[in-house]
Parts: sequence; C-alpha cells; structure tokens
Amino acid sequence: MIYEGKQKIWSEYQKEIPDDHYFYVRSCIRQSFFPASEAAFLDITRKKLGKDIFETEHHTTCGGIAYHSDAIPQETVMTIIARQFALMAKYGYENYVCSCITSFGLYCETLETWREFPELQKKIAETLWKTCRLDFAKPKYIVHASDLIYHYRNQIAALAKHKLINVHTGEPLRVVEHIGCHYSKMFPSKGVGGAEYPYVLAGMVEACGGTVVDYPERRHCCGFGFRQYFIKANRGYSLSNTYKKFESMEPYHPDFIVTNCPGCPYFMDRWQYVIAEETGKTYGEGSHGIPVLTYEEMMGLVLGYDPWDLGLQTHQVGAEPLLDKMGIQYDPERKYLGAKGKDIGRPACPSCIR
Amino acid sequence: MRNNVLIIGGGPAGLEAGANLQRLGYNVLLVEHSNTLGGHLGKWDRLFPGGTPASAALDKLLGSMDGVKCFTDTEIQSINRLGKSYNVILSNGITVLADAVLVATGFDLFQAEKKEEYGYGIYDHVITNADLELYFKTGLDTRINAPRKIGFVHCVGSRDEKSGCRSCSKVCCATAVKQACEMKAAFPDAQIYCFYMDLRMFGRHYEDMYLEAQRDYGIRFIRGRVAEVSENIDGSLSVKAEDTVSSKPLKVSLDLLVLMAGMRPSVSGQRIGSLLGMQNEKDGYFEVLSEITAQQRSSIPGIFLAGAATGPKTIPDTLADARGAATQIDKYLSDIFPKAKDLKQLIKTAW
Amino acid sequence: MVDFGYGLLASSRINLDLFDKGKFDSLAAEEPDVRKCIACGSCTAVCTAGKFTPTSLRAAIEELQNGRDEVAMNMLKGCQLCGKCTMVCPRGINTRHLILSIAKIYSKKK
Amino acid sequence: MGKLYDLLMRDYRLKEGLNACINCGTCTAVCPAAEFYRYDPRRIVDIVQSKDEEEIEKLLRSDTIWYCGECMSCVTRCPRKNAPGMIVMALRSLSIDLGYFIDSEKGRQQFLLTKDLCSNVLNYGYCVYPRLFDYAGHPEAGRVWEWEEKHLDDVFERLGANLDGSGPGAMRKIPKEDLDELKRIFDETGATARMENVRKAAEKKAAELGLSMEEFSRQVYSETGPQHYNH
Repeated sequence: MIYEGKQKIWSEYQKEIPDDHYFYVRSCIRQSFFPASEAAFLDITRKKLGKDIFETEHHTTCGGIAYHSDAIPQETVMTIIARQFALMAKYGYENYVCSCITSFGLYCETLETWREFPELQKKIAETLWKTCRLDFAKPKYIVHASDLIYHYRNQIAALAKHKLINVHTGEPLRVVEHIGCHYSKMFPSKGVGGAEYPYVLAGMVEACGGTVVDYPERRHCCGFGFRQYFIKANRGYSLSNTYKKFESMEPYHPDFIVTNCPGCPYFMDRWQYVIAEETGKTYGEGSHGIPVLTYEEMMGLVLGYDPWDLGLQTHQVGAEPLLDKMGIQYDPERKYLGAKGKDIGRPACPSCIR
Repeated sequence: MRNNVLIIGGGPAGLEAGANLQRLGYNVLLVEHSNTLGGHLGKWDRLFPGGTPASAALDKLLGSMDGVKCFTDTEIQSINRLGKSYNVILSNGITVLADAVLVATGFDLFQAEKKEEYGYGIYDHVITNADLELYFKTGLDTRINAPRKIGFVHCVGSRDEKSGCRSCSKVCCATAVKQACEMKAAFPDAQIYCFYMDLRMFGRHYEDMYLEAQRDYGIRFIRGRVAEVSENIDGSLSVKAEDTVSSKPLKVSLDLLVLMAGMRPSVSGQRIGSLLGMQNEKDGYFEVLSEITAQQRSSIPGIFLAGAATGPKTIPDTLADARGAATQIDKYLSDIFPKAKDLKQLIKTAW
Repeated sequence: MVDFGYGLLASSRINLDLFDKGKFDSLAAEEPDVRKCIACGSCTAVCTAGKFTPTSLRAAIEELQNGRDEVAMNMLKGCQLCGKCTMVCPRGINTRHLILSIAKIYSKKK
Repeated sequence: MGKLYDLLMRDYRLKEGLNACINCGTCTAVCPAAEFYRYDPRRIVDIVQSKDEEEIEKLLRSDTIWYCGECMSCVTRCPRKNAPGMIVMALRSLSIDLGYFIDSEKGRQQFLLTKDLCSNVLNYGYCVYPRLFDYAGHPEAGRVWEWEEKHLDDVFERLGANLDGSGPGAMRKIPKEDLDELKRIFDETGATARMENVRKAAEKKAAELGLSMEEFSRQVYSETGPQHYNH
C-alpha cells in the first residue's frame, strides 16, 4: 500500500469546518447507548478548547431512523429537519453540528433536494410555519461532530495524557477506523477525505500516535440496515455483515476499532458478542474481543478521562486490554458503580467473550 | 509560391497529415510540445488487432516525413489571424505565417488515480494499460511479479459520469482483449479475467480477436463493472463486481489488476483551442463543422482538425482522418490561394 | 448460551477463488466450444424446458466458471435435449453435445 | 406511460435518483443485502426504468424491495449518478401508500416499524428511547444491557446524561410544546395518515390470517421464511 497515494486524495477532500459557534444537535442512538460520549464531546469542545457549542432542550430527533425504516414520509422528515434548522437560526447560530451520522447524511440529502427542487423547499417552509410558527432557515455550515474533533485533533493531541501507542512495545496502536455509511457515501465532498479513503477518523488516530489498519472490507457497512436490525426476523442480515467485516480485519490484529457513527459501535460491539456466543469465535487476544470505541471515547482516553466516566463499562467487549496497552490506570472496582459510588451490582459474564 | 501549413501535434495524426501535405507540395511545419514525435504510439508496444509492433508503424510514419520541418519541445505562444493567413509565434522565437493550421493535439490518458475506488497509485499491484505496454516494451515493472491471477477492468474513466466522461473511449475493449492474450502468452499458467459492460468489438478482425481470447487463451469475460478494489494483507487484490449474467455479487483475489484508462481531451490541446477561440463540445473534444460530412473542419476558416482531438479514435481511424484532413486542406488552399496555373485557368474561363 | 433466535446467514456471493479450474479445463478439453459462449442468452430465450423449470445453458456455463457447479447442474436438470439452442447459438456451439459433456464431467455419481 | 410509474416519478427520490441505468452491476457488487438475500438492486432499477406496469406491481407486492438496508453504498458507485437505495425508498413509500406492502412477509414488518418508531418520535421526541429498548426483545444487546436496563437511571446519571430530566442534555425529557409541534408536522405531512393506513391494513391482514394482533405482531417480529435466502 502506498501511503502517499492516499495523502493525495485526502488533500483533495478538505471541507470547510468553521472554528467556533455551533448549534449542537444530539443523536438518538448515541444518547441511548453512549450518553457519556456526547458529554465528552461537549466537555472537550467547551472546556478544553473553549468553544461555544449551544444546545437547546427544544431540539428533537431528526426522524432519520424512522425515515430510513420507511415509517414516515420524506416530507415529514424534511419538515422536522426544517424545524431543527429554524431553531438554530432562532437562537442566533448559522453553524450546525450534529452528533448523528444518519442525521448528517439526511441533512446533506435534504439540502441538495431543496437546492434542486426549490418548489419543494417552499412547500416545506410553508408547512413549517403552519405547524410550528417558525421561520425557515438553512445553516451556513453543517458538520458532523467528528469533523469538529478532527478539525481540532492537533490541539487535542497537544493536551494528550496518553498516546495511541503501546506503552510496552513503543509501537503505534493498530486502529481500524469505521466510517458510518451516511457520512460521505452519498456526498463524498461533504466528508473529510471523501468516500473511498475518509480521513476524519484516520486523522485523529494519526494525530494521537496510532496507525490505521486498511483491510479489504473497510468500506463495508456495519450491517445496521435500520429495519434489518429493528425486526428480529431480519437480524441475520445485520449480524452477517458485521461478521464479514471482522473476518476481513482479523489477520491484521487491530488493537481497537474507532467509529464516527452512533450505531456502528453498538453493532460492532454487540455482534462480536453474538458471534462468540453462537460460534465460540472471538477476534481479540485470548478470549477477548476487539474493543470498539466512539471517537469521543478514543479522544477522551487520550485526554486522560476516566474510562468508566466515558462509559466503556457499557460496552459488551471489555476495553481493559486496550487500557493496559495505553498505560491507562483504572480501578476495576469502580467499573460498574452508579453515580456517587452507588453499588448497582454488575452484569453477568458472557460465556465466550471478555 | 508554396503555401505554408502549420501542424500542431506530432502524434500519428500530425505525422500522417504532414507527410501527405508535403507530397501535395506544401511547406509543412510541424510543432510538437514534447521532446519526441509519435505521441502515445511511441509508448505503445503492439497494436490490435494483428499485433503489429507500434515501433514499426511509427517508423513507417516517420519515414515518410522527408522535407517536413519539425520542431519538438516547442509550444505555440500566440496565433492570430493576419489577412487570409495566421501569424504564429513559437516558443523558440520563430514566427510563421501559416495559410492553414491543422490541430492534431490528440488525447490524454485518463488519470486512473481519479477512479479512487480502484486504488491506482495506492495499491501495489494496480497498473494501467499504458503501464502494461511499457512493461511489454521494457520487461520492467516491479508491480508485475509472476502473476497467477490477472484482471482487466474496462471503462476506467469512460462511460462514467462521476469521472466526468459519459462517452466510450472506443479503443479500450480491443486493447484489453489484446493485452489479456499477451499476458496469457507471457504467463501461461495465469487465469485472466476481463470485466466489461459491453464488449465493443466494432472493427474488422476484432471479433476474431475476441473469439481467440476466449477459445485459445481461456480468458474469462465477466459482464459487470468493477465496483471496488481493496488490498489484502499479502498484497494481492480483492476485486468486487456483479456477475450480471448470474445476478450475483462476485469477489475474486488477483495478483495484478490492469485498468483500461480511457481517453480524455488533451490538456495541451485545450490550450491551443483557447488560443484559437475554438469551440469544445460538452465532452471536451473540439467541435467539428459536421460530424458526418466535415469531420476535419472546425468552424474557423483555415483551421482544420485531425485525430483524437475530435474524439477517441483507433490508429487506423486517426491515420485515415489525417489523410482526410490533408485533402481538405489542399482543397481549401487551392480555393483560397489560387496558384499560377489555376489563375491561367481562371482567366481562360473568365475571358 | 443465549438463544438469540437468529444466526449467521450463508453467503451467496460468487467467490471466483473457489473456481475449479482443473475440472473446467477438462470440460474444455472435451468441448473447446464451451469457451466460446458470449452469454447472449439465445439458448435461454428459446429453451423449451426453461418456460417451466429454471433451465438455462447460458447461466449454467457462467456458474461452472463461477465455481458454483451445483447451481449449474440444477440449471440443466430440466433440459430435454431438444436441441433448439443449437439452432440459435450465434457462435455455433453444439449445445446438446456440450450439455451431455457437462453432465458427464460434473455429475456427482461417477 | 403507465400509472404506477407515474406515481413513482412524483417521488423526489426518483426524480433525483433515476437516470438511465446501464446495468453495470456496481450497485449489486457492494450491496450488503445482495450477498445474503435473493436480491439484486440492479434488477430493481432496471424494472423501474422499463416502465413495465405488471413488473412494477409485482415488485411493490414482493419481499424484494424490503431487503435493502438503506446504507446507500450503491450511491457512491453508480457511474450514471443513479441512487438505487433512494429508488428502493420510493418503491417502499408507494407500496405502503397503495397497501401492497401487506402482501409480503417483509413488507408486513412495516406494521411494527411504523407503530414503534412513530410512537417513540411522538411520545418522546426520539426515534430510540432506552426505557423501551428491552433486553428480552434484544438479547444481543448483551449481558451488559441486561444489567444496564435494570439500573438505567443510575447508569445514565453516572455517565453525565439527563434521562427524562428538564433542560438540555442527553435523553432529556423533550418539552410538551415541542412534541405537539412534531404531532402537527406528522398530521400535516402525511405521517399520521400513513400510521393509520398501515395499522388498518395490518388489522385486516391479521383477521384474514385468523390471528390476534398480538399473535400477528409476534409472527411479524420473529418469523422468517426460507424463500428470502439463496440456500
């Protein structure tokens, strides 16, 4: 593999990411399964970097998951999106940062459709006024939260307490980066690095001393597939696609996986558990799996946040081997505590994976 | 006094037109921006359908150039209409008054790295058709290492709106079949695949070449465009396509992948076009006065076109086009600059 | 062990790495014309059996080369050897003969 | 030009997503569904562009259009700038609007998806709401979720979330006036009507099958026939 070839492509896909003053919109899945990741994002951007990231309790889901499960029509999702944009303008912002990749893709798609069909935009603006009494507005810039962390990767790396380096060997950690499909597959120019060799996560990994593993099924979907997961009868699809990725990355022995989509880390974590339970196979060392992190968790570890404050205990695949490699001190006794040190028991151990 | 004709571009079209115009009695000046004559032909090893050595064809063209003045490493600096003629200033300081100009600026090979998902310039064993020709000529290319499984990807940068080219590059199908057979001959144990969408075997003997490739060389033709290439841990390539005949996605590991990079309008030609104020069509190639009856004429009087400057062409197409251009130029010059004997004739008729 | 109620699905992707070149070469040694197929579909279009059962010589030849011998054999199971395909093949392949040779080389019982 | 094709062409996703397809198969080559289901997105695009009413109707009533996971990997690949995934979305919308979805096993799943996701959006303002994400229905969520589900408030509090709380924060309670706006959007843009249509069609189908709605739901949620797969 010729690294310079990728660098050339990366240099061609550098989107504009404003430095400051963002209207922040959360992700349904990230809030449900990785709430600490959103907390870490806000802590890093607001406290460590001193940025203005505004959130209002009045924003809602973008409706993307319902839309991609074909539960609601396109006009509905577009109006919900218009409502989010209108809230942004109402609070005096023009830069929009969202936590969800499905949302990000949908925003890009919606803006493109409005651009191509102004009559539709007009109709949505009218519906927005009729239903919410809000004035139609469009953001000047839309970025995904991972774009913003990418934008500040070197500043964050300068504050790092830990590097993505194996403290025992001195070697860079081998990282699989998994990009959510809707980040740039529909609109390559909207993603840092484009669709084929996205750089948004790779850039963070490199800035923090790690090395990126490129394996054959790198671009393949995690297998979420919306309805393909929500309906139990379809879950074989979802499981099988993740399996395909793990089989492909196995020979590279990655130390961990980092993701920018909220759904992918859930699936790539939990399907390892199911594969282990059903087939006995695990992909990490010994009976361990490969830890799957959100980019906020990865950067949080680098910045020295407590792994259990970052929520790594809510992953099924244990992060301990990674923490050990990074030389991060952690207290196993605190892992499953509730707030204020409350004892809330601990999960049962899976039979085949740690 | 003999008329001056300026030819811009020293590839097959320029050479063939130059030789013919010289024979017709004109003063021909050929200007080539690179340091050698022959264009892409000079970089090719063998030509389809019969496997004629490219060097033999080029030698033949160069051998007929007696008397044609050629400037290599020379650019056109300016070109302006002056009366019936064109005043042309060259980068070597020479000024020419040309009574007719032939634009034979050819094509550029599509930059295969732009088709990002194929990984040219990123994966260790992905090469282009041009790289393979150079390998045939020199036997040198570290990317080619006793391959046992080889793939050819048709339509790279052709018939692809995402890489800015909707049209067919015409020569790639036949080139792929030719190169596939040559590779089989070079590596008899290799299994070779061609991934195509439509096999455009339009020329005489081309279909025979296709049949031979199937029957005698055992080349497997798979109808499906390659969607994605990735590199395996051992450096081999993993290629994905649909076998549209079976309606199923397909995967194969290969040791070498050859991209049939198509033709794009040449960048240097674009520059000449803008100096002349010549129109391009949407596809970037020069507009001709009539696609059917005046292929070698531009819309500007005295400016003629030949070869791949007006769209993808095979070598014989190009040579025929160049001869056509020579005839057209001859006709134009004798109409616009009647010679002495013509003048006598004219007077006779007029009086 | 947890019963999830679903499991891994079998992949139906063609994997050309599984292609049995030796077997196909022995077919081609007997029937060189098998390599001449251009997948035009004339045989399948006129196939008498194809109207009632999934019979297709074109698909069968393709599948043999895709390393899916069993799928290919199923595509020929319904063949009546009527020979209409021989009449229409633009490459002049003796299709009846070819089908018999395929059956001989690829059939399991031997 | 036939009726179904015209209806499809009213969908912006088709207006944007269908240029002349050249059947090259790049969509199918990378499609996550094509490997595991009897599914070929290329064929779908080809059928739509053929304008063959009979074939389009068959498609709308079939399992085929429900295999796609809407990952849109196909969109990156198409050399004609088609969006097969978007075309599938338009087909699904029409299949739902015409009530054809209820004819196929995979289409019937729309009943549960519409019911659950829409009620999540309308009741909570989220597509996914952790209190409704049960371990019993999602055993793959793992032992860790089995534990987390029991201690949701404690875990969320420890992780800096604001579960069902006021003001901003992760999984906060979204104010009533905002949920009312979502409801009005649903009413105005056809989502409420879609919910009703889907529910009625499902009730009719359940009655036809002689199943109670609970039995019907269970069947739709868990059962899958062998016809979807290649082996």
